[in-house]
Amino acid sequence: MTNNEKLFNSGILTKDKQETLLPPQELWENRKNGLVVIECPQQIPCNPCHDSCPTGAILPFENIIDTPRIDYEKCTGCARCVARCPGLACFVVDLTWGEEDEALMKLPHEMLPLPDKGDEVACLNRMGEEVHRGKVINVTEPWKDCTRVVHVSVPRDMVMEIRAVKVV
Amino acid sequence: MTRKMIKDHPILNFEHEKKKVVKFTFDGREMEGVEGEPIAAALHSNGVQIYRITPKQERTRGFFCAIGKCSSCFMVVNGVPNVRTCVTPLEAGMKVETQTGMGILKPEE
Amino acid sequence: MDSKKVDVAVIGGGVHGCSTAYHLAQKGFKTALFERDYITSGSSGRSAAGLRYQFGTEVNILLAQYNMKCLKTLGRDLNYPGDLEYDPAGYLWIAYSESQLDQLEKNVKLQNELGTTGSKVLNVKEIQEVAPHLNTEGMLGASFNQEDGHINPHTLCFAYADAAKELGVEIYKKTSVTGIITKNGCVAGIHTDKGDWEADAVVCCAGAWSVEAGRWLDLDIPITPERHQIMITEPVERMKHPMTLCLDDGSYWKQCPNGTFMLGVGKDEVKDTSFYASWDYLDAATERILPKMPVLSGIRVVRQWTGPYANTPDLQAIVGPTPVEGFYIDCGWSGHGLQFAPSVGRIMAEFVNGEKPFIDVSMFRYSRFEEGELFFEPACI
Amino acid sequence: MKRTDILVVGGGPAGLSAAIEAASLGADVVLMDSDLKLGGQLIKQTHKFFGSRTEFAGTRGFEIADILFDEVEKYKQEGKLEVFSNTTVTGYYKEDGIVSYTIGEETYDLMKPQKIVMATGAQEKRIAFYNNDLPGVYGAGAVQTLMNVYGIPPGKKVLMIGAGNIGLIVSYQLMQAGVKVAGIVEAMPKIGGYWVHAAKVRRLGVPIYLQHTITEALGEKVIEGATIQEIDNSFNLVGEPMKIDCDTICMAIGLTPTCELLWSAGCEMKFVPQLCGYVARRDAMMRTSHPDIWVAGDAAGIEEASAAMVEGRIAGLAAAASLKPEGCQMLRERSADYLKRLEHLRAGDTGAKIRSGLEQVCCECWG
Repeated sequence: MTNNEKLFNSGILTKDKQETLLPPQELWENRKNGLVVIECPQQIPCNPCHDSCPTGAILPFENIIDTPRIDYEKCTGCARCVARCPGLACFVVDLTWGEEDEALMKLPHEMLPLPDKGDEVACLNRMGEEVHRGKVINVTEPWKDCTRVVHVSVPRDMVMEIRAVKVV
Repeated sequence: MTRKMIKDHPILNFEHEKKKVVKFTFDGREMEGVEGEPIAAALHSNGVQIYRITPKQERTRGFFCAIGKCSSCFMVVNGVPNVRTCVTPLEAGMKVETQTGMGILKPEE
Repeated sequence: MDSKKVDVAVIGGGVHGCSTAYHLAQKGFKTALFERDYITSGSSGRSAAGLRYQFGTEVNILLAQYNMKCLKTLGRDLNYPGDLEYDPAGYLWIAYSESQLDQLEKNVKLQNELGTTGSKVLNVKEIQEVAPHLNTEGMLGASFNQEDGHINPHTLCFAYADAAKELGVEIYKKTSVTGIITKNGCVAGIHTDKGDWEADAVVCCAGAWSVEAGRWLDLDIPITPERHQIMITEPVERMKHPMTLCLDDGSYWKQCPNGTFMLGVGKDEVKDTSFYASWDYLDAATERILPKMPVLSGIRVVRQWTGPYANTPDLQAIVGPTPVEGFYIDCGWSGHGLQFAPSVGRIMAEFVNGEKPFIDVSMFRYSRFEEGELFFEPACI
Repeated sequence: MKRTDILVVGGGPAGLSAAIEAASLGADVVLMDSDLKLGGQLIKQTHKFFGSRTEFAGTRGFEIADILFDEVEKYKQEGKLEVFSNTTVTGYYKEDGIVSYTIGEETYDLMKPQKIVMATGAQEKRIAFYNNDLPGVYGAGAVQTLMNVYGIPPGKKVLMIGAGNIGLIVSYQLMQAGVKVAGIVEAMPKIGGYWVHAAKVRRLGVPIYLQHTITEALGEKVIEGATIQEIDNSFNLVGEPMKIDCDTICMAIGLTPTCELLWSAGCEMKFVPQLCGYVARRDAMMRTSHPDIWVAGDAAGIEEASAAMVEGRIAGLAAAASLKPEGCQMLRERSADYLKRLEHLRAGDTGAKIRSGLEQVCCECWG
């Protein structure tokens, strides 16, 4: 088993598996509010992301075990899927936000303590390592069901690295 | 001793303050617990982990399955041995004791 | 179908089958044992597993003396690594009527005469000493022997089976015997669902299921299966209490070495080999036992099971040869057979070997029913 | 003796669904559960469920339980459903179809139902390691009961054994309850649960030790740590033992169906490793070989709660339909949708194991 396989088998999305998940670069760079990145590589019986999508960007499932397919043209970066996905596998990345080297990430959050707007929080990679300190721009609760979406500023070159925040 | 409780939770609201707290004794020590919760849970919140000592090898045993199936949490409650404390509700004034061995049948009064 | 050859085929993996196979192998017979399910799956493993000196007829008392002597050290003698849980907690037969007490006195007298010195008659005060938890109200007296007791029926059976295997006995589990092959009116082998075996003799130790084997040879083995049930409680610390039996109402109860109490009552039961328990048994058992043993009133019953008795018209066994040459039977023990495995296993091997049995068991002969010479044993429940 | 049309044994997701479905068809239903609270494992689940909208996907387990409780309440009000909690069914007596039960420690009674749905759930498996009986070694269900039902922390730092869905989910729940998770130990070279559940705990810094096993729980009277060690593809220990600092060891090895009553009833049983133990043979409508007994949920084979709820619906429907003259047609009509949902839930790679297990115990019809 290669190192990458080992990591993937323990729940880490390795680099070699990330590329297919990326939105079209040009659209991504220009879409205000961002586009969704869904890290759901395994066929499981689940479709709430589609059900929760108000614009139809997450396409209907022919079979419930399909992995999600996205029409990025329709994605508005609303992050309703981020808050609904049972696997917390949806993330919105807004490359238009802030300065040239900045981006905004909308990440699901279900842990205490809850971050507040303006807080500086630790940004964690897929292994849970702190790789950055980012600023909380906003915290929303789209479905009023205790799953928060934390909007956090991150360096643009780390949007495919950061996947969670932790209040420090 | 203060009971160990989960106060804040991102999803659940236990409303501990709304629950009726009653007193009971464990091996003679007075403790508090929530009326109606399993005896085993009340003990755990008071930091008690050892519920019985096995008959042959004198091993310590505590909570395990929490659904009344495994026999690990047998204790003497109000003088009655082999009570499954994980599914027996706590009542005010209960006398809960560590069970050593298989429990002793007491003659009917 | 390919055929294999043995000297003797034993039908039934209960304690009598295993003991018989062991004794046959000791005599040099090439023996195979066939069990349709697993070892002890029939009545043996479901037995109350009482062991006692206290019987009321000469033959049973003599056999019991040999059984009890063997059982005391059997585990060691058979090199069995497990625990047979031999437990001499005593047997107490309690009487509430003059006639019962009278019978118990007669039994003890006969036992004493035949050399069973440990048996005695107790008055109520003496009963309280040996069984302090008993409510003696209404009791007239009892018979008692401290050396009577209990054994684990499973390990007992495994000990014989393992020892038999060690001596070369082939044990076929999950193998149903489906017929008996005869040649010129003599036994020549058996059919099973796994093939045929040639055999010069067949010993049937199939308990309540023996009737079917008899039918293959046109023998009418007069056994009526009768369901019996047992309840077992949670374990509690051992207390001083012997196995207690009441002939007046057919109840018995004892504490096993692991602390559990075993509760039994004889009641009107279905006449089949069903393994299913009945819902009214708890009431039947508690109604009769709790007044006599009030300390058990709060104890939890954790399990209930059934096992068929193999009842004969006189409730005594059928042991020995049959009109079909080479076909021997050891069955019909009517509920007290487990403890007879040491003596009767040996006797069956002696029969097959053409020897005179070391204890005369002719009163258990198959032909007694035809001859109208039924044989009654007063100390059975 | 008390009588009822349908007795449902077990008030978890399958049993609740069966009772509601049967009551909705007008049957008189009694629901018995051995726990103090109804809901089985559902009330302990704080994560959102998978599946589709019909199985309440995207809703948290305990909230799904609340939805089912509301329905139970409705049928209770209508007098169609009676609930006995803290009630253990202790026996099924085949010859008369009578059931014995105890309520708490005191009451023992008998009941004669016409039909029974066995939704008795499952119990935790254990594995052998030194000191596996010490207080502090808890089943995953017990850990969830303590922290998610009664709000009591099971410990300060937990080592999780098993990276199936339960091990992964409970690890996440522990962190939500403010308890540290020292790591997740998994014997296989791959997590057994959904990949997304693993990703959730990994990004919060929890290590998953694949191809490792626990070799010893440390401590004299209670847990004071653990040692784990790497194993090879044949499960032989390799490498050096590693000490893990923890005060609780949570066993999420897996579950095995609770099937004693099915055995007592003489239902045809089969050992099916893919369904995690002995299960009853059944037809597509969940009827066992005993014509009056249906089975549903984990008792019918270990699977997700979503499937358990659908199976419960089918069993409740079929049991109630069997009491009606026009039952056959009703069953056909109403079950089609349920069967389709089950098919969806069991599709794909993650459902392959279940599908191969079910092939071994399902027959079209008992005929």
